Formats: sequence, structure tokens, C-alpha cells
Amino acid sequence: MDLLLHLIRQNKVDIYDIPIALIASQYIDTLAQMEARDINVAGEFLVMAATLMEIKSRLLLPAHPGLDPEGEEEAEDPRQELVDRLLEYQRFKEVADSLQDLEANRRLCFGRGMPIEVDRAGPTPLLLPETAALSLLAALRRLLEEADEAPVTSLRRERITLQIKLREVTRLLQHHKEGLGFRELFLHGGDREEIIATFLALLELLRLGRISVKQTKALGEIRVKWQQPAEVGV
Amino acid sequence: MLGGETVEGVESLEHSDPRLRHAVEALLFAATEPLTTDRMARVLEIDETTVYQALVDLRTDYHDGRGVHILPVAGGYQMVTHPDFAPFVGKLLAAPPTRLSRAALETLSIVAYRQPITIPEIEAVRGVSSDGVVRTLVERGLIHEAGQKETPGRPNLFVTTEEFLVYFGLKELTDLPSLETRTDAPE
Amino acid sequence: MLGGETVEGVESLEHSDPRLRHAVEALLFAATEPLTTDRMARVLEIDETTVYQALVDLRTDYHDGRGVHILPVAGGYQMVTHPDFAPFVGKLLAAPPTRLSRAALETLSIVAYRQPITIPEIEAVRGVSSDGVVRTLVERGLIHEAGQKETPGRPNLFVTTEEFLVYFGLKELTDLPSLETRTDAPE
Repeated sequence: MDLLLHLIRQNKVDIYDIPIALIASQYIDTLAQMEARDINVAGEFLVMAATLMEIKSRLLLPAHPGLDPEGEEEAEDPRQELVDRLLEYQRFKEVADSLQDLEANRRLCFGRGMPIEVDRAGPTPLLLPETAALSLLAALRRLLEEADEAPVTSLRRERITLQIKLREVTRLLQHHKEGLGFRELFLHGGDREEIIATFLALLELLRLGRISVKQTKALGEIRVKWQQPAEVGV
Repeated sequence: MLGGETVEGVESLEHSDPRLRHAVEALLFAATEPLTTDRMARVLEIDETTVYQALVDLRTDYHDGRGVHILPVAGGYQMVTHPDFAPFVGKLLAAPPTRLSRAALETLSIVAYRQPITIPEIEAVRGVSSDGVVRTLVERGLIHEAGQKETPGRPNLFVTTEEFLVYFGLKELTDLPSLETRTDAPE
Repeated sequence: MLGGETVEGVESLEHSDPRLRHAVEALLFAATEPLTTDRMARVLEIDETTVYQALVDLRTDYHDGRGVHILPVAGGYQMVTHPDFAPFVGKLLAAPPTRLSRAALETLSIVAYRQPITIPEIEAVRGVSSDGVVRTLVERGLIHEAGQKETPGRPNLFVTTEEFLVYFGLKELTDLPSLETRTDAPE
């Protein structure tokens, strides 16, 4: 049907007055070309070809209205049934166009529940806790080396407990929800003991799963981010 | 009443309570398919008219331009992202299902208007074998078998599904373009 | 930039543009998992700080008491229903707990054996009004509308769904007990 409709449009002929001989020969030519290009011509195409040939031969017969078995009415145009079928098919093709438009619009609206793509492109993947601890350790060593070089400025030494540091680091990270650079956590506290206390606090928070650690590249900047305990969503 | 007796933890609410609107919001959000006002009314244990009013209010909140809006579809309502943001959302989501082929759309139109219909009947209209395309449409959940025709061979009858309406964003089958108005056009 | 060069149809946006907030809203809505600001920034092609600011604004819109809110979770953010409405959401998502009534079962068997069938035809068999019970069966997804009968008034036709087969553990409709053996039963 599709091919037939295509030929009719291509020839710009009236669908109600199809030049059957012309269309039939073009139809058969197209089938021959398809075969030549090794496209399997389905049985339906051959049925249509036969129908066209039959209509063509009936049109060649002289009209004998008086012999029409249906009686008084003028003999029906042998093309009529084909025209009806073509018109019907054409209507459905138009509906299919409308559906295609609807589909295009609808595809712009996404509902919930569609799977999202695995985030492979992420340039700064979260580090696993074990890897994160190692990166933190490397960063700590660099920090301590620098601390050794720095002159000792504080003479009064307060006793810094891990508990105090835990609270301090937690507060700091909760305040900076977008995360902090590793070094920013050590800004106030040059001395060795305090650096180590801060570091131990970070390790503890990492173990508890309260912080996440990202590193852009090996030995690059480490970002530490507060992580809310997982809440149950729907 | 959206209220305490039947569901614990939520106090009784007046019908004009904004919380009713937000209860409807929670339901529409949680459902991944369109919800009818009737279904929401039964879940909330209030009457359908009240749900409808809350829904009207809620749709005003979700005015045009927001990231999400509420569409009437398949006899119910569904929350979906606004088309303006489709390029971004599309980037986030895993590859969406492929578009339907011309053959699939054509076959679907025939089923939609002539349902229930058999494969031989579809083939009579299209003039080509339609076994494969019908199977594809069944797999995509857009049409499904619905009994057999009482003719020799008892061929299966096919009808469109609710998913068909959801897929094309139609409220109901009668939203489909009319076949008649298009027939006059000779081309 | 959230903008024209890379994604068509969306104009360039200022950082303070409310549309940025709504783009974030669309992303959070569509995603079924928590999204990090980093990921949203990459999707929207803007910097993370801007996303973070839009997110803060958006979370203000989704103030407490609404049906849906935005929670920081697992290093990212996720839209979830507000816990106040959990009882209703739970009811909605739970599988239909109630068993089918006698009337529903009776109607269902008539549809199963006589499909496609109209409500007047069902009523002719049952001898009672069947509007309500048909609606219940449609809502439970056991039957659904499938076109209209070409008779005066064009009444809707109903057929059983795939869910019907699942519900009764049937592989296909032909697995239904044959009608003949049952008609002999005097009751």
C-alpha cells in the first residue's frame, strides 16, 4: 500500500482517477529493482501487483452496463475498491503522523523512575575509605614536614583531645556543606600535636562514614565533605 | 476525611487545609504512573471532589516555568519534568527507549481506531505482513491481546493499552485526531 | 553556562536566573538516586558553586510541610516525599491488599469468558447494575477499556488485562476452566 501510494504521489495523479496501466507498470518495475538489489520481495507485493494487473485487464474490456449482474446501477469502476483501500490507508498514515508529533512532545517530559546513566564521566570520584585513608596519610606527611620547618610560635601548650577535635572538625565541615580542602582543615593549628589530632579526627569520621573524600588526581588537592547519614527516601 | 482514625500519625484535616494539597503532591510524586482522582480519594479517604479541588490548587503551584509540572494523561494525572529542561534531563538519564518506527506508528494507528482487531485485518489495511511489528508493539506494552475473534482460526484480537495513552500523553482514546476530518483532503 | 551553545532551545541564563533553580528541580525530580552538586554542575554545564546556590534557593521553595522535600543524602541530594505523608504513600505503593468481592469475581468471570463485552451486556447476565464493580476492576487493573461497540450509544468494551492472568496465576486465557463443565452445575 505504501509503495502504491508513493507512486501515485510521485506521478501527481488524482487518487480517484488512477491511470492503472502507468501505475501498474511502475509498480512492477519497482519490484524488479528491489529483486535486483537483492531485497526480498514479500508475497504481499506480488498480490498487489496481481490486483493491479487484474484491474488493468478489466478496464480494457468494453463496458456492458446492461450485463452488469448487479442490475440497474451503472457498473462499478473496477478501480473503486482499490481507491477505497488507498484512502483508508492514507488516513491511517496521517494519524501515524499525528502520533509521531505526540511522541516527540511527550519525549520531552520525563516522569520519575527512569534509570539514570552510570556516572562514568565524573572527574572526581569519591575514594573508597581505604584509599582515602592512604591519600590522607600522604597529605599528612607533607603537612608535618612543613610544620617542622615552621618556627614554634606558641609557648603555651593546651592539651588537645581527640573528642574536642572531632567536634571542631564536624562543626567546620557541617558549616561548609560544599566541602573543604584538606589544608583548610589545618589552618589554625600549626603544631604537630594538633595536626595529628585533627588527622585522627578525620580518620575516625571517615571510618564512621560521616565524611567523603575526593582527590582530582594523584597527589592533587584532597576535598573533604560532610556526609549526612543516609535518610530513607521513598 | 484525611484523618487520624484510619491512618496514624496524621491529624484530622479540614478540606481547605493546604496539607491536603501537599498530600496529593506526595502521592503524585511517589507514583511513577498517572493517578486518577478516584484512586487518590481512596488512598486519602476523602471524597473525589475534594481531591480534585486540591489538585487544581496544586497545579497552580506547579505553574509553567517550573522544573516539574502536572499533566492530565490516561484519565489521571502525572508529574513530569517541564519540556524546557528536556536536554539536561535527557543527558542525565540512561538512554531512553528508541522512538517508534513508521511501521509501528502506522500499525498502532490502525489498532487504535479499529480495536479490537486481528493481525489479518491489520494486514488488509497496510497491505504488508504485520506479524513482526505487532509483536514489537506487544513487547513495548502499547497493545495487547484481548481474546479471540469468533471466526475460523480464532485469530487473536489486539487492543491498545493504558501505556499507549501514557506514551503519547493522551487523556483518553477520544483525544486521538478524528479520522473523518482528514478524509476530505485528497492528498 | 547553562545555555545555548551546547544545548539547543534553552537560552543563556544568568546565574541568578530562577530557571537555573528549576533546571535543578527537573534533575532532582527525574533522578531516582541522590545527585551530587558536582554531577548536576556537569549536566548543566555551570560551576558547582552556582548549582549549590540554586539548590539552596530550591530547598527554600520546598519548605517544610510540603508533600515533597529535598534531603542531603549519601553525599548528594534527593527529592523524597515528606515523612508526614508516608502512611498515604505507603498505602498507594502497597499491592492491593483486599481480596476481590463475590460481585467482583462474578463480573470478572463474565468478562473473561465473553470479552470484549460492554457494561449493559454484563448487566444482562448478572441481572444487577454493574457500573461500580466494573470501575473497581478497572482500578485494580484486572480489566480495561478496549474501544467501543458499534451499537447505538457506542458503549465501552472491556477486556481482561495481563494483570488478570498474573493475579490468577494463569499463563494465558485458554488456561481458564472450560465453560461447558461448569454450566452443568445447578448452582
